[in-house]
Amino acid sequence: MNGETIAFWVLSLGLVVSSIAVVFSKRLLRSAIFLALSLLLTAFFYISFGAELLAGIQILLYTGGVITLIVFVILLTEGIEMKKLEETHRGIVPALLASSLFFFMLVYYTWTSPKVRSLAASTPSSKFNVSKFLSESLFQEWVLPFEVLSLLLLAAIVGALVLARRERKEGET
Amino acid sequence: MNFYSILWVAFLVFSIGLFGVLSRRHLVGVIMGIELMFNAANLVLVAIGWAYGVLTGQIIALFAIAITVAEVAVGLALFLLIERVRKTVQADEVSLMKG
Amino acid sequence: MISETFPVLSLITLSPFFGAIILLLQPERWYLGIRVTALFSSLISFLGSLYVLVYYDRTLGGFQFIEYIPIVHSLGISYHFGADGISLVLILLTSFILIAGVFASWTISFRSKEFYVLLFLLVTGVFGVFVSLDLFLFFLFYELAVLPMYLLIGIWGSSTRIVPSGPFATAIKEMGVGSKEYGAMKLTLYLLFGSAFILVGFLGLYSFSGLKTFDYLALETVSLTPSLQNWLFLLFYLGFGSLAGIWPIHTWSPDGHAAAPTATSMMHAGVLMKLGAYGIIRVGMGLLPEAAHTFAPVIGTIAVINIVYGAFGAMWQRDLKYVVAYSSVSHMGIVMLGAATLNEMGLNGAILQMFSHGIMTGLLFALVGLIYEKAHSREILRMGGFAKRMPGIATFFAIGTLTSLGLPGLSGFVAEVLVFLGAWKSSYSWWLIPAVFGAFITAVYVLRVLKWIFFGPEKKIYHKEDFSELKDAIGVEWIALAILSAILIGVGLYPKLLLDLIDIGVVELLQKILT
Amino acid sequence: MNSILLFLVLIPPFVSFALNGLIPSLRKSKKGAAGLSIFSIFVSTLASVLLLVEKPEVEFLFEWIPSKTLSPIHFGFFLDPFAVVMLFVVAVVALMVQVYSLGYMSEETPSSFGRYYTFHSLFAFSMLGFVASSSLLQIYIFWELVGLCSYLLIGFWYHRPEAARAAIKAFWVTRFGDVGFAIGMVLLWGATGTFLLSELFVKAPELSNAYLSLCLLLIFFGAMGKSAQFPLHVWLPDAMEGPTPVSALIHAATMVVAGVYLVVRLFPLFQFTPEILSFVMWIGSITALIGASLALIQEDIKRILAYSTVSQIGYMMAAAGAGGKALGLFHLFTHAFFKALLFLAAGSIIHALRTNNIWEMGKLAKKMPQTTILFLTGALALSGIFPFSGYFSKDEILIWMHNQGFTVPFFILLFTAFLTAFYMFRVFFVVFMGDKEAKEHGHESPWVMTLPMWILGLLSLGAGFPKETFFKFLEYDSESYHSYLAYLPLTVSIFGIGTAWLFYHKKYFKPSRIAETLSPITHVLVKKLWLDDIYLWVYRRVLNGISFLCGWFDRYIVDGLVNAISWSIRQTSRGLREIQTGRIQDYLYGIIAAIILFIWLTLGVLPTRDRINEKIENPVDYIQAPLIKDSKRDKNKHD
Repeated sequence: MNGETIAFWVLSLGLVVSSIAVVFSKRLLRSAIFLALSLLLTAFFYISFGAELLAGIQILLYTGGVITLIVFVILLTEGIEMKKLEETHRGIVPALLASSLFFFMLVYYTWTSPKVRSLAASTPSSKFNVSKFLSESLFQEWVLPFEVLSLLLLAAIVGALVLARRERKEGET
Repeated sequence: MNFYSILWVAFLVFSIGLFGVLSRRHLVGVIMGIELMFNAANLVLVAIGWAYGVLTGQIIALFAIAITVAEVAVGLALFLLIERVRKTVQADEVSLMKG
Repeated sequence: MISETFPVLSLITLSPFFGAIILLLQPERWYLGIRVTALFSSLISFLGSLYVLVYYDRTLGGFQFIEYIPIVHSLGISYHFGADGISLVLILLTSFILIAGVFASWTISFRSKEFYVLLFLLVTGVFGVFVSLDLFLFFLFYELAVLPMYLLIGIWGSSTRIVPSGPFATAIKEMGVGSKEYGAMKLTLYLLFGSAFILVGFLGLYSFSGLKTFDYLALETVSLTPSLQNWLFLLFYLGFGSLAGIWPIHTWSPDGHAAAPTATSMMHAGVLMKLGAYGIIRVGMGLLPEAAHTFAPVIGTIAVINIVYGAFGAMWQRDLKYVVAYSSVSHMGIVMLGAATLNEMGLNGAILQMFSHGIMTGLLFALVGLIYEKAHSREILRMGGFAKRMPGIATFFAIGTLTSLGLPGLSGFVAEVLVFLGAWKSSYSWWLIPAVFGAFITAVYVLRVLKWIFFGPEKKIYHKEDFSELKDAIGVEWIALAILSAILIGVGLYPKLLLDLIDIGVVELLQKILT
Repeated sequence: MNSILLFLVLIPPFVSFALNGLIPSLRKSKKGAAGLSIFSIFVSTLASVLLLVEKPEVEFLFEWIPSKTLSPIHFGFFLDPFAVVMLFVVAVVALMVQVYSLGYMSEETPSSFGRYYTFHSLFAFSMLGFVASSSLLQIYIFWELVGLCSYLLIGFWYHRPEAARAAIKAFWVTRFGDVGFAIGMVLLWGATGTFLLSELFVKAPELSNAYLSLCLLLIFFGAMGKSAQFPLHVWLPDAMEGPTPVSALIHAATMVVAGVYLVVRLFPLFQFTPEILSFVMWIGSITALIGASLALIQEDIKRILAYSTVSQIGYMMAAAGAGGKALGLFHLFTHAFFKALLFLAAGSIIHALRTNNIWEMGKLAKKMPQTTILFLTGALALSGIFPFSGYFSKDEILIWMHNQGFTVPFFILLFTAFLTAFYMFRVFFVVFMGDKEAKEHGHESPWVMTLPMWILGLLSLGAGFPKETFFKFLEYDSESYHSYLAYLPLTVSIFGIGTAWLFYHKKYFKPSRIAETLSPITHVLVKKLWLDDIYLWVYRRVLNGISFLCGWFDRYIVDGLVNAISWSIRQTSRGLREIQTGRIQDYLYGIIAAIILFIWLTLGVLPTRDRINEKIENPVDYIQAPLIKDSKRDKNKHD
């Protein structure tokens, strides 16, 4: 058991525990914080896979942007409903059953798949600098999806604006 | 760092997110569950890319993150709209799709 | 004389379609404009059908006025039109009913533009089916003819009340039997049910023939194995039969016809039911001759059931539209019986009966519409002595009912006699006896209805002091009645006019079936 | 030339019908409609007289229904002496009746007056066409058309419920007979392939006797309906609801005897089937007796005459059935005149007194002398008193029956002759000599009514004399016989008249006491042999019952089943709809289930697993990304 493995297990444990905390904590703000934590831990995983760029983006976009958004929304609406929501979950048992069934199915098929087995057998070295290749391929081969994605983002921004905009009532200037 | 174990951790996170989506009553809670699921999926993508030694996994994960951001933005906007129009933030009270 | 290559069949078929488009461009408030447009485009079809009737080369026979434009090479779909003796007569029937229908709905005031548009779409479909020589096109037009009916009945129809009873009373009550929505939905579902069978049959023909074509003339040359033919024929029989109102899948017809507005029930009972019979004869018998032989006893026996059962069913009805609708079921039985005889007399009779019954039901439904418009009732027993107030309507009604019971001098007689002769000449001579008996039952109920409505003293219970509402038909309403009655009498006096044409088609068809 | 004459007979009434029918203004002008109609039938009468003189054999055909594989059906006309005589009778009586109607119907409104003459023209055309028809199908066509006219004219006063009912009854009963006719006709066609009489006569002997018998029996069934033979005679008395001239023309002189004419016309076929002929004779004899008996107890003058018609047609049928077709036609010929005369005279009385009941009439001999004389003429002719025409024809029939050895029918008919004389003179004595004062003041009819009656009176007086000529015209050898028999019918008739005189004039006996003595028979007669009740029962219970069954079955079982199926589908879908709660999370379960199923299918069940894995083995082909080993990627390598 080397240091890498220990680090991996610690990270994994943190990820799982924080995820559980996300879905179970009664206060949404706390959930949001735990979500941020789990996203951050994922970024560490990325680094361990040698995807530094991705990890950076994860931290910047996710942990920075998304969580901020969520927190804002929670704060905006907290006064309205939070107190009414005594019970934060509904139908825990079927949800638990369904999600665990899903989990075990995934585990079963990955375990039995010979392809995964062969992949697991040939674990390559994780140490290589990919950021350059990544940027190159992103702007050459994947440029069309990239641009489409930018369009999508634009649409999302506009859409979010339109949706969240308060309708101006008559007589209101 | 076993390939299997990384997969299974991701699956576990995914299932936890799924559980959140299925059981959370607050809409923001549901959105957070979705985030967890996305995150787990990204993790698997990167892991498989890593196992193959190709960059595609990372690229797709990159796109996925961007899409997630868009989704969260729209989703939260919708949440605000629902909260304003329907005066509720509970997922189980929004039942417009009932036939 | 128009040149040889002039696409006259396309003109006939598409004239209502373009008429519908022009109608769509007009504003609703152009009362006269809408009607004149409708009349004009139906007149074009009518003149076209007269033209083909006159210039059809009787010595040559076969399909003429062929138009052929391939559409999809790889699937063997083409725009292929052509007409022989049988389809010519039915085209003529359609254009007559169309003109009469335009006149009969002249006074419709609620959304008349949309009404005409849908009616014309329907008619385009009907014309298309009669002239199509490509099965794909055939099916396309067939569907086009079936679907507008839903809207026509659902929007402009009228409801009636059916007392729920019997073992399925709950179901009958809860389904809302008798309402116009029910009638429309039932009709549409039945006919779509039928067309599903037809589609499967067409695809079967397409794939089993091995020709990769939907062309009728090409498929004619293929001879399939007997068992295959039987299965396909069964599909066509069920599919087209649901439209032709064969027993026991006829129950959409009374409900649908009773709910439909005047021009629609004219068009539907007059022409659309004939599509079914035409389909069985043209596609079923024309393409699957051996199966026609195998199935002839079944078709004929069910047709005989139709005749007698429909007549008795009509006798029980007390709603005028239902009486006419059930008589249609009975008369379609005569058509199918004629088809099942598989000999010249019988088939001639079947086609002539299609024509005659189409005109006759058109007339009767037009009259029922008029009576309903004036008396605001369709319940026979609440009427009485109308002949005094509306002698003209009474006369035309008498002509219609007398055709229905097969009075000589009117076209129904010739058709019925031909079918009777054919039935006796066929392999199952006993068909003759119930068929003739059915004609007698028709006389019983039809004359009874005539008596109840028009004869006897005027019933005061119903229209109280206000007799002024009961007026005879006026103005434009006469035209439809006069046209249709004139045809009935004309064909009845000298049937050779049409029979010459029909005979050409029938003999060719029989040559295929009998060899 | 001869076919032109024939068309001169046939076309004018049709033209009159068409013009009157199509031009409302003509129809509604009283004089125009009647004038046109009478003129046309007058032309027909002249032409038919010319035909009688010419005695032609005309056959004229044109194709009506084409056929390639079977023989086409022709439409055309065919005249033989029988037809020529019949044409004459029809035309003359029709002319007389139409003239008479000018007076009788004068109170009608213009439109219904025009309608009356339109129908009359149609009737004249169809009846003449029927007589001249060359094929069985054509006979059937005109047969139905005269039936239609009868229906229309019985129901002429359609606002009277009785008239409407009687009209419909007449049509139904005759149509019921026509079911037999139609089937028989088709059967005959099926065996011979032709409808043409001339060809049928040639081909008939080739048919098997049983088959031909069946066909003819069925055809005769039609004749029974039309000619009001027992047991289908019930419509004729009710048909008296129509205007009296109509009864005179259609229900006495012409249409009802069409059945007799049919038997005569088809005699070349009937002669091969002696069984059917004797059936015809028996039916005729029974009808004669029943008709006469029923006439005894009627009180309505027209109904008496109607039953008398039934009875007399029975004579004709019996004669035809016994093989004496010329005798049948001869009786038809004379009967047409005197029965029309009787009806017109009755109409004259009804017109004056506004009642049909003989007990409300009386002392008319003084008030209506012309009518009295004419009625007496008719009654004497009907009773068969020398020298009136009925004597000759009835005598011939009775003697023929005797000579042919049909003893029982002979006695039946002889007894009927007695009854005939009795009931006719019962009417005569009650109506004209009776002492009861009528409510309305009787008066003689205008000349347009009396003139036709006088002509018919002369004809009924004289029509019997040219007996020999008549038979020669029909190419029939009348036998000479002089025995006690020749006087027997006359004696019987005179005896009948005498009895009536004793009963109703001198009142030596009370008829009611006789009726009481014979109460079972009287009861049967009052009930009209329960035939009406039976038919009503069949109509009400059987036909309506079946129709109820069919209609109910259709609505509630066949359609009910359809509704039940659709209803159960709807109920099921309603239950299923509960699944759709509207909560997104609940739908997610469905999505999860679908994903699990999908994964299970692709990876677990379906045999695609190995194929997928195999393809992923080589990632370069599959995912276009640079391999780590090949760090410097050449873009153009794959191009």
